[in-house]
This record gives sequence, structure tokens and C-alpha cells, in this order.
Amino acid sequence: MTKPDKKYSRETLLNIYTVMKQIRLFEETAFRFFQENKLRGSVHLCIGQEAISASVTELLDDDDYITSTHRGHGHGIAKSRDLKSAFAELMGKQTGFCHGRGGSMHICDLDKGNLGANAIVGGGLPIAVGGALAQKMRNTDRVTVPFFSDGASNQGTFHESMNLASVWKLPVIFVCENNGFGISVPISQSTSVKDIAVRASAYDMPGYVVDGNDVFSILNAFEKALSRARAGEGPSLIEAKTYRWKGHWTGDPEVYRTREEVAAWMEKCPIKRFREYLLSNKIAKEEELDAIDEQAAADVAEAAQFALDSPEPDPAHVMDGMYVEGAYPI
Amino acid sequence: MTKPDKKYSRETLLNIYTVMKQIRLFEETAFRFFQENKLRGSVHLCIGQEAISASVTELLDDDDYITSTHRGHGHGIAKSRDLKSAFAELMGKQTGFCHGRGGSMHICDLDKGNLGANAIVGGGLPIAVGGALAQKMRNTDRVTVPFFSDGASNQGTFHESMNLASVWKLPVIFVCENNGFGISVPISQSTSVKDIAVRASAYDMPGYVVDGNDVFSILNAFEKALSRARAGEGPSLIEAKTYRWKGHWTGDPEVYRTREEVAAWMEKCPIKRFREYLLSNKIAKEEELDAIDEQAAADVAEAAQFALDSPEPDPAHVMDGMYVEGAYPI
Amino acid sequence: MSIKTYAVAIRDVLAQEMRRDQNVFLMGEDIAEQGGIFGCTRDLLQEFGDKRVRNTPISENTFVGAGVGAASVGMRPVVELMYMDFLYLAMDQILNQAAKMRYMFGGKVKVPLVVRGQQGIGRGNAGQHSQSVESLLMHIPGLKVVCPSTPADAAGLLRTAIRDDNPVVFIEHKALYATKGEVPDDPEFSVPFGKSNVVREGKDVTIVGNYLYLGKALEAADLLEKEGISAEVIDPRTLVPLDTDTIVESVRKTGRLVTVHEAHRTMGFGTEIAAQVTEKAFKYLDAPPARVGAKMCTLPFNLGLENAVVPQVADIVEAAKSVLYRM
Amino acid sequence: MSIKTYAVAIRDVLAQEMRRDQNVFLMGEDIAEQGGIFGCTRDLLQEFGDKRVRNTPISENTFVGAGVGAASVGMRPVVELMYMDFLYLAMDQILNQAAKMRYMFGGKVKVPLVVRGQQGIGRGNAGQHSQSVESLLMHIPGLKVVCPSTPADAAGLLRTAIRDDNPVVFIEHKALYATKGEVPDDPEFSVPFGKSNVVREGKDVTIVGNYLYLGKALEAADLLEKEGISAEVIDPRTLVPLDTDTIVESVRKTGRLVTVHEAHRTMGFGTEIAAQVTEKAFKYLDAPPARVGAKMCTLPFNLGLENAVVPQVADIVEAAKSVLYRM
Ligand SMILES: Cc1ncc(C[n+]2csc(CCOP(=O)(O)OP(=O)(O)O)c2C)c(N)n1
Ligand SMILES: Cc1ncc(C[n+]2csc(CCOP(=O)(O)OP(=O)(O)O)c2C)c(N)n1
Ligand SMILES: [Mg+2]
Ligand SMILES: [Mg+2]
Repeated sequence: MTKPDKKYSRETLLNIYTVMKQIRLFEETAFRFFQENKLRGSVHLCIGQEAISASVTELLDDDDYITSTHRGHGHGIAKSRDLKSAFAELMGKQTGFCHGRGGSMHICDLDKGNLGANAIVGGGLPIAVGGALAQKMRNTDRVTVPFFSDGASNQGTFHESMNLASVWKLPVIFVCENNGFGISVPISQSTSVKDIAVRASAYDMPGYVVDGNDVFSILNAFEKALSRARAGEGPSLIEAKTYRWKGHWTGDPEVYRTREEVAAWMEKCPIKRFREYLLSNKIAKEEELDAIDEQAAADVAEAAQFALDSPEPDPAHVMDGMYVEGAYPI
Repeated sequence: MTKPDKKYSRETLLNIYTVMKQIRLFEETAFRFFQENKLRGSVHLCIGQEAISASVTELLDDDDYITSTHRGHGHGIAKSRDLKSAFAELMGKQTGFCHGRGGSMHICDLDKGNLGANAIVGGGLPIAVGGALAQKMRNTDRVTVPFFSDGASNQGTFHESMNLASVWKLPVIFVCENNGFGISVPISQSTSVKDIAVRASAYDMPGYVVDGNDVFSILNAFEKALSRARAGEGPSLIEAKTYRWKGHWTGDPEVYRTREEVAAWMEKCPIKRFREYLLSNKIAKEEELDAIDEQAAADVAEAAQFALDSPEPDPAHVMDGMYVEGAYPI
Repeated sequence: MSIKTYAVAIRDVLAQEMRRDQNVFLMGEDIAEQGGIFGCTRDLLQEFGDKRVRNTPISENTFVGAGVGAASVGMRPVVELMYMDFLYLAMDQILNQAAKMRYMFGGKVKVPLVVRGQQGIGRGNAGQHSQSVESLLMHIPGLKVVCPSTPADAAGLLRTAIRDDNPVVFIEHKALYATKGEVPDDPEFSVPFGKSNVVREGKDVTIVGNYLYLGKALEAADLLEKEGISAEVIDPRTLVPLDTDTIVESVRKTGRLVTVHEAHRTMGFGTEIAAQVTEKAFKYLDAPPARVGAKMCTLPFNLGLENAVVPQVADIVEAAKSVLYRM
Repeated sequence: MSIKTYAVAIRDVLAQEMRRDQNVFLMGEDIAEQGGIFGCTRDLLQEFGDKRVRNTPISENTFVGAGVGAASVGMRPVVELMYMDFLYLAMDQILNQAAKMRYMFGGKVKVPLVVRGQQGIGRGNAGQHSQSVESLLMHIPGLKVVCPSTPADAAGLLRTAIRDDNPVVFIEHKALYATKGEVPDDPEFSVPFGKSNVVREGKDVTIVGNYLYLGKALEAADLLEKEGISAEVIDPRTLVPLDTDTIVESVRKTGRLVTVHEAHRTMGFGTEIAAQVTEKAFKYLDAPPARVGAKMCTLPFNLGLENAVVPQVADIVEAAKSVLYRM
């Protein structure tokens, strides 16, 4: 584990631990539900990548914004700290974040600063630029964090958004969760550079490569980007190298990688590493962490049960939410 | 003037001189025709930028490709060496490159490797990538040169095309004619880096900043890029710093720059500089160059007259060219 | 009332709304010093400064998307597309994001974004700078689509657009910018969405047209009058929402419908109007609705060719006579 | 004849055409090792190698544009869009470039490009992964638009598409990939563009539908039969070119038309068909054509909601009865 550049309170660290654990268990439960045919649609799990969402959002407030992706459960849970609305949305229930209209790929929570997951790869980046523009025009010191992955870094919107954020000195912290693949395509086949962070230089902004499975490696870079953004000095790009343990989506045959590769990355489990750090640095005792684990399991189970018990949206009101006036204005 | 890295034949150098002069006179005549209401539409002149088209195309063959832009007369003339079809197209005549269907912004000549000008800023870059892909798949050593300007370097297609060309090691030589503006917007307002060439590093390809008003500065870099491309080693980016003397289009009020700035750049006239080089290095005599100038003037006048005398396309055949079958296939 | 051009009418509403509401701001290519290629933002930089009148890089998908993002957190961006043809570069942010965001998010967000710009023929700009895009936008729910044909409508509808809490695509016509007309001075003057305008009353045939084709429909009506045919001319003004009721009412009286537009005929908005009128007024129709629109041909550069692609007044007259079986 | 799924029918034609013509090659996301998310390029990497089966970065506008460029110099690229919803990212290269290139260049270039991919509901993918785009594409001249509803049509029309010298958008439906049907083994088997298919003959009402709604129209026809109503069911197969003659001929016999599709109702392709039939067979029509299509609502994730947005068999039956005034 990297050394933290600054001292964090025990509460902060345990929050990060808790959120990582919640995300992990949430995703495992979602996976099980999918296998049991309780969930429909494409479900993209972020198991193995939890440290990034949990660490970054712990440094943000509700009026800092994020945008998220098709692989957005972790971002959404971490930003909102609301397992129930997330699980209910996965199940398309009326009690979900989007009243069942969005599902797994569209988790959002404007009240808590999640401007939304996005099923269009790279689609959230311009929206994040707009969120940051609003923050800047309102003279706040708030920031916007678009999450995206390596595949998205080859979309035109990445380039345009990086450039625009830089030209306008917007408080955007671009967080690229480089998990090595876009579905089955390894970055070597899609991306002309090994480190996506080098692309920052094309926009005159700082770029950082960090270990995405190491909470402090992430926090150290993020703090720098955050100070820069809050001070009005402009955007930064952070590339967090990580890996997804599960297939691209819940039905992925995973023809593009070996079990050994997956196993090697599982060794670098961000939760396990952080747990060991907390123990060896005597920030928490084994029992305390066990208690957190149990509570997280209970919370996730409760969220899943809440989702199961929740009502379906009423088809009679299917048009609700289309226009501000309600239905189609014809 | 930069020293040439290699010795060019007198013929090559005089060709470049001739083409620059032809473009200059062509554009001046087009400007006059526009003022005299003989031309309709948006006419984007490249006066001041002639060295780039003329130098680059002199090193290419007919089966090397270019793509061009809204400011495409120079590229088109240089690649095809056909003033008549170009002028006729500007006037929308049946004898034009596009039988009057395209006009100033769509000059093309597939037979001579001009895959077309494009009225969509950045629109030609993916098409160039496709041309180069075809060359590579056919195992030729031919190359494709997309011309574009600074404004286009902020389009998503720039990023995507640079990346794709690099990943696939395609024989593309990206030539950015940085003339300092996109219409009224100076690069400082639109572009996060001073030198667009630095963006090459985001795609693991060589980038060169050259003096776009200096034939040898252009040729030196282009030769390197050309060897690399012909050898199958992949793309390069060349940024040629230059300036357009006329407004963005023929009716531009030019609120965004001073006369002094324009005058300073006119001092750096690429034709004048090259002429002086040819004289002082005794490559050509004054009279010889005067003779070339006169011939160029005669050729342009002839082309303009040809255009004037040419028939309008027949509205009865307006649909010709829509589909390969002819008209709309309903 | 003042006499204003269509361009100035737009500019003045932008200025009034920016004065009224700090959240309204502008983004687009060359809108600052240059005041917009067509002058629709002239002098606004001077009054409102470069924070609220923002020149953008040539990155359509992203600056429209930045509008979506800013709108989703309560700003009211008005984003200029220099030519509506460039909508195709921003289609993802318009159709996949702006139009769908509110619904996908369970009605929990408002996206008060206006995307405005001009379209159409009139300057010899050829295929990639002369298209009409309004019809395409009608098919994807979530947007409103506005087509002003006069300076007053440009002003009144733009005010409604800026104050609307939904994303609105506001489509001007380049060849109308210099046209003049009376515009109310009242800074609250607005024209509601979803009210077709009966511009000329008549009893024999209903002609629906907008933009240049409102004028041409009126010209056609004059010519028809000389032949004893009385044409009612209606401008739909907004395509989403579309007020077909007014058109249906007219057709109940005339029994005949002609739609005309510069947009391509196939799947042009006249097709939707014809279909709706047929559904709602079938038994009143004495002839099938006639659709007049541009040929299914890319807009050519050459003027003679261009005129051969878009409808002419004579085509409208002919269509009107054909539905009256007077050929 | 072999029994094949729709997905395998597509894959086999790709393979056959690649064997026949060296210029045919494939580009798209995850089409190589993965064989395409829906398996339409399975094993083609093994047979044709990575020069002709090319995984792309996630850069839709550029890899479609690369297809345009390669096609313009004589290659015959077949580009896969994983979901047709991503067309909106490539709209510039499709509508401004591919569709217009030949015309703008005076007929001097051919662009034998196929853009193929799937659309529609069926996998709970919500608003940005469930849209129908065929109707939008009909408005912009220069493309051909193909909508296969069966494995045989998928095979026969894809062969025609690959051999066509114009840009073709070939739109598959995700929920049809697993459906099976007979497909001729002849590697020259093709289905011509512009021939609507009368799938079931009838005399009382003409129902036009495609994709899932061909099946649902046939179901509706069965139900109608029980009530003594004989429905003719027609699949247009290609929307550009559109064979309305076959439909008009049918309506001359039945006097009634119902169009049905998953695409949104407003400005869905049924609108164009209804308008053309009204123009061409007005005096044969005993009732106005009825258009059945998805509500003007973004496709929701929840299944119950989704079903409330798209038409059901009962809606087709009801529409048929309504044009027969049997309600
Ligand atoms: C514009 C667009 N293109 C393609 C897809 C299909 N798709 C969904 S996820 C994905 C891979 C994304 O890769 P990456 O950005 O690395 O995200 P990760 O899945 O690794 O989190 C693709 C191609 C999409 N959803 N949107
Ligand atoms: C996609 C697109 N956006 C905007 C325009 C309008 N436009 C035409 S030229 C131009 C400026 C282009 O700047 P640059 O790329 O630097 O080319 P230059 O005019 O300097 O040659 C703009 C914005 C366009 N034609 N296409
Ligand atoms: Mg990835
Ligand atoms: Mg420029």
C-alpha cells in the first residue's frame, strides 16, 4: 500500500472501507439475482474496482457532482450511500432511483450530486463538463468527477471534454478506471498509448497514473486534483489501473482472458489490501472490521429485500416523467 | 528559409513554385469573381497558406490520397493540377469536378487521389483513415494526407482518427494547417495547447511543428513522415504554422484581428520567400520565374474563362449522381 | 411594436431573457466577438461578458452536452449550432441524452436546454449546409421542436422556448434572417407552443407550410385566388407539440389539404400532418392530402439545380388544383 | 435449404461474401475474438484473420467514417454498430458523408458501404439501447435502408446489401437473432431490394408490419380470422427503396390499411406508408389508414412499462377492427 500524503481521520478510512464492502456485496447479490432470473437487462458489475468509487466520493460533498457509466452501481452507491434505491432500480421497481424507468445503466441521484449513469460509452463526459461549468458560473468551489473507463478514452467526447474543460479552466477531475478492457477488446487493440494519463499533456493539464486497487494511491492523486479544481486552476486526469473480476456483463463468455490473469488480479483485492492496512496500522481491530462486514451484509440484504418487496411501476402511468408537463405534449 | 535536408531537383522546386503561384492567382481571381457577384456560396480562400498544399502534394503520386476541407481550393488544385475543373466547380458548372453539385466546399478528384473537400470541420479525417486502411490492406506503400486546420483539432474525429491510425499503424500523415483561427475564434480560446503537434504524443506518434510559410521546413518534416508511412511504420502529425490573409470567407468583417497582424504575416509571404531562395541559390533566374508567373496568370485566366463559358448543369438531370442507379430508387 | 428583422428579433429576446434570469447563458461557435455568423448574438458579449456569452471550440457533441449537463443542474443554456446540419455531430447528446434524461431518471430532473441555429437553402452552401432537420427530430420523444416563420413568431416562440423546462430545438431559417416584421416590445410577449397559426383564411383548400414556404404558400394563394380558388394558409409553428386540431378544423371546412415544406418530401413533417388529418377528418376529405416537399436529392450547389430540388410556388398551385381536381 | 437462426444466416452470408470478394471486410466493436456480442461474426476471425475482421476502438463516428473512406476507393466494408442507438454518434459520417458523397462529387464516386447492427426491445436494455432508427434514415436521401424480419430475408437482403454500390444501412433486430427458419444454401441466393413481401393473403384488411411486428401481425390475423376477418399481411423488407405498389395493390382489394411497428408512432415509417397509400388508393379506402406504433415515450427498463409503450397484438386487432368499423 502507498503511504498517504496526509492524515485521514479514522472515520474517513472506515467509511471508505464500509462503502467498498457494501459495493462488493451489492454486486455479488446482484450477480446472484441475475443468475436466479430475478433481474433483467445488462448488468455490469464493478467487483475489483471498488476502491476508486469509495475513495473519490469520500472526499466529495453532496453538491460536488459525478457522472457515471454503464458500470455504475459502485459510483452510484458511493455517491448516494443509498443501497435501497439502487437495488430497487436494478429490479425496475417504483421505489428505485428512477422509478424503474432507467434500470442498472441509468442510476442517478440529482439530490446527492450523481448526474447519472450513462449507457453511451463516453456520453457522460460532456454532461460532466456542463455540471462543472454551472459550478464555475455560480462561483462555488465545487467540483465534478466524471468516471469512465479505458474504452471511453477513445471516444471523441473524451477529447472534446478534456479540451473544453481545460480551455475554460473548469473544476473537472477526469477519473479513468482503466480495467484493461472494453468488453473483449484489450487496450492494446484499441488504445494507442499504454498509459491513458499521458493524454493529459495534450490538454495542458496534470495527469496521474495511480494504482486503482490502492486507496491511498488514489487519494494522494485525487487530493492534488481536488485542490487544483477547488482553487479554480482547472481540470486534471487521473488514470486508476484496476481490473474487473467478473465478465463485462453478467452473461460474458470471457473468451479474451485467462483464469490465471483474473486470479492474479484477485490477489490484489483492494478491500483485502485496505483491511490489512487498517489492521497493521492499528486503525481498527479485527472485530471492528468484522462488525462492519456484517453490517454491510445486513444492509445489502435489506436493500435486496426492499427491492423484492417494492411495487412495480404502474403501466397506466408509463408516460410519467417524459415531459415536465407529464405525457407527450400533443 | 530552412535548409533542405535533401537535395531536390530543379524541376521539383519549380513545380512547387508554380503551384503556389497558381493557387494564389486562382484565389485572387475567385475573390474578384465573388465581389463581382459571379460566384455564389461561401468561398474560403487560402491565400498565405499555399506553401503547404504545394509542397506536400509535390511529394505525392496520384495514387496517394488526400482529404481536404472547406478551405480546399489549394489542396484540390495542388493534388489534381487542374485549374479548369476547379474553377468551373466554384461556378457550379457542368464541367466542374462535381458537375456543379458540390461547389467550392466539395472539390474532389478521385482519379488524382483527392478523396474530397468537406464542409464538415473534421469530417475528412475518418475518411482519410479509411483511405489509408484500404492502402494498407492492399499492401501498397501509398499514403493518405488529411489536411485540416487548428479548429478541427478540437473535434472528436481528430482524436478518434489519430488513435485509430496509430493503433492500426496506418500510412496517414495528418497535416494541420494552423492558421491561428477558426473563423473568429483564436486558438487561445478554443485549444488547450499552444502547439497542436504536442497532441501527437497522446497517440504515440511523431509530431512536428513546422513553419508553414517555408517550403523546406514543411518538406523536411514531411519527408520523415512519408518514409515512416511508406515503410509501414505508421502515422505522423505535422503542424504547419501559417496564416490566412483574407477573411474566413469572402464576406468576413474580420472583427477579431488587426490590420497590423495581417500585415506582419504578409511580410512572411511563402511565395516571396521561396522566390528569393530560388534566386539567391541560383536555382532559377528572375526571368524564368517571371515567365512562370506569367504562365500561371494565363492559366488561371484561361481556367476562369473556361468556367465562365461552360454550361450550367441541366436541371432536368438534377437527380443524376444520387444513387449509382441514378435517381431515387423508389 | 417595432419593425425588426428576424435576426434582431431573436437577438433582442436573448438579451431580454438574459437580463431577466441570471441562469440564461449562451454557448456556441463565434457567438462572442463575432456576434454569431448571422448576427443573432451581436453585442451580447459587450452587455453580458464572456462568462455568459461563450465562444466554444468546434466540438458540437461536447458543447451541446455541456448544455445538457448545465441544464440538468438548473442553468438555462441556449446553445447555438451554426448550421443545423451540425446537429448530426451532436445527435447523441440531443437524442440519447437531452431527450431521454428526464424520463430515464424517473422524472427527477429537468433539462431546460435550448439548442438553436439555422437551416435551409438560400446561400448556395450545398449539401452539408442546406438541410432541413425538423422532421427527423419529431420521431424521438423528449424534445420540443420549434419552427418560426416570422420575426414576431421568432421572438415569441424563443421566449417560450427559453422558459420551457424541457429541451427545445429551435430552428431558424437562414434565408429569413433579413426579413422584417412587427414585433411587440413587451418583454413578456410570447407565443405559446402547440398553436398553429391561420395566416390566411379561405374555404376551398387548406395549405400548411412554414419558413420560406409560408411566404410561398401565400403567393400560391394569391395566384389561386385569381383562378377563383380560395386557399386557407396555416403555419404549424411548432412541430412538437403539433397542433393538428386547427388544421383538421380547416380541412373540415375546405375538404382539401396541401402540405408544403423545404424538407425532403419522404418522411417530411407534411407526411405526419397528412396522416393525422386523414385519420381525424377522413370523411371530410374530398381528395387525398397532397404533400409537396423537396425531391429526395441532396441539396446541390448550383442554383438552377437547387431550384429543381426544392418546391416552387407553381408546385403548390398545382398541388392545390390537383386536390380540387382542377388540372 | 438449411434451418438457421437469423444470427447464423447473417454470419454465413458475411463469410460467403468474404470468400467471394477480397474487398469485403469487417470492422466493429468486439467482432473478432468475441465474434460480436450477438454472435453475427463468430469464427470469422479464425477464417479470415485480423486484417479482414477488425476490432475497433469505441469510436463510432470514426470507424464508420473509415468505412466511408475505404468504400470510396473500392473496398466493400461491412461495419457493425453494436447497437443501432450508437448511430447517433456516427450520424455525421452516415448522413453528411456516406449519404451525400456520391452526389456532392457529381456522381464520380461509389460508396459500397454496409453499416449493420441491431436495434429494438427484447433484452431490458432501456432507453439508450432499445430504439428503432429505421424511420429517421428514410428522410435523408442517399442511403438504402433494409429491415429483415426472417432468417431467409436476413441472408438474402444482406447479400444484396453487400453487392450494392450504394451505402446501405442494414438493421437487424436483437430479439430475432435466435429465431429459426429455412435459408437457401445457394451462395448466390439473394432477395432484391424494393419488393414488399405478401406473407399472408387476405381480403378484408391489409396489415403492414416488420421485425417482431410481422409475427405479431400474423398472430393478429389468426385472431381476426376467428372473428371472420381475413387479413393480408405484408412485410415491406426495405424502406429505401420502398415498394408501396404491392401495398397499394393489396389495399385496392381490401380497402383498409393498418401499419404496425415497434418504432414510435409519430413519424414512424407507417406514416409514410399511410400517406403514400392514401395518395395512390384514396378512392379504394373505406376507412383512413390506422397507424399502430410505440407511444411517444422513451423505452423504459421495467418490463411492464416497456410493454405499455410498444404495441401489443391486441392493439393490431383493435386497429384492424376499427378500420372495418367493427368496434
Ligand atoms: C457509444 C457506445 N459504444 C459502444 C457501446 C457498447 N459497450 C458497452 S460497454 C462497452 C465497453 C466499454 O469499455 P470501457 O469504457 O473500458 O468500460 P468498462 O466496461 O471497462 O467499464 C461497449 C463497447 C456503448 N454502450 N456505447
Ligand atoms: C462541424 C462543423 N462545425 C462548424 C462549422 C462551421 N465552420 C466552418 S469553417 C469553421 C472554422 C474552421 O476552423 P479551422 O478548422 O481552423 O479551419 P480554417 O477555417 O482556419 O481553415 C467553422 C466553425 C463547420 N463547417 N462544421
Ligand atoms: Mg474498460
Ligand atoms: Mg484555422
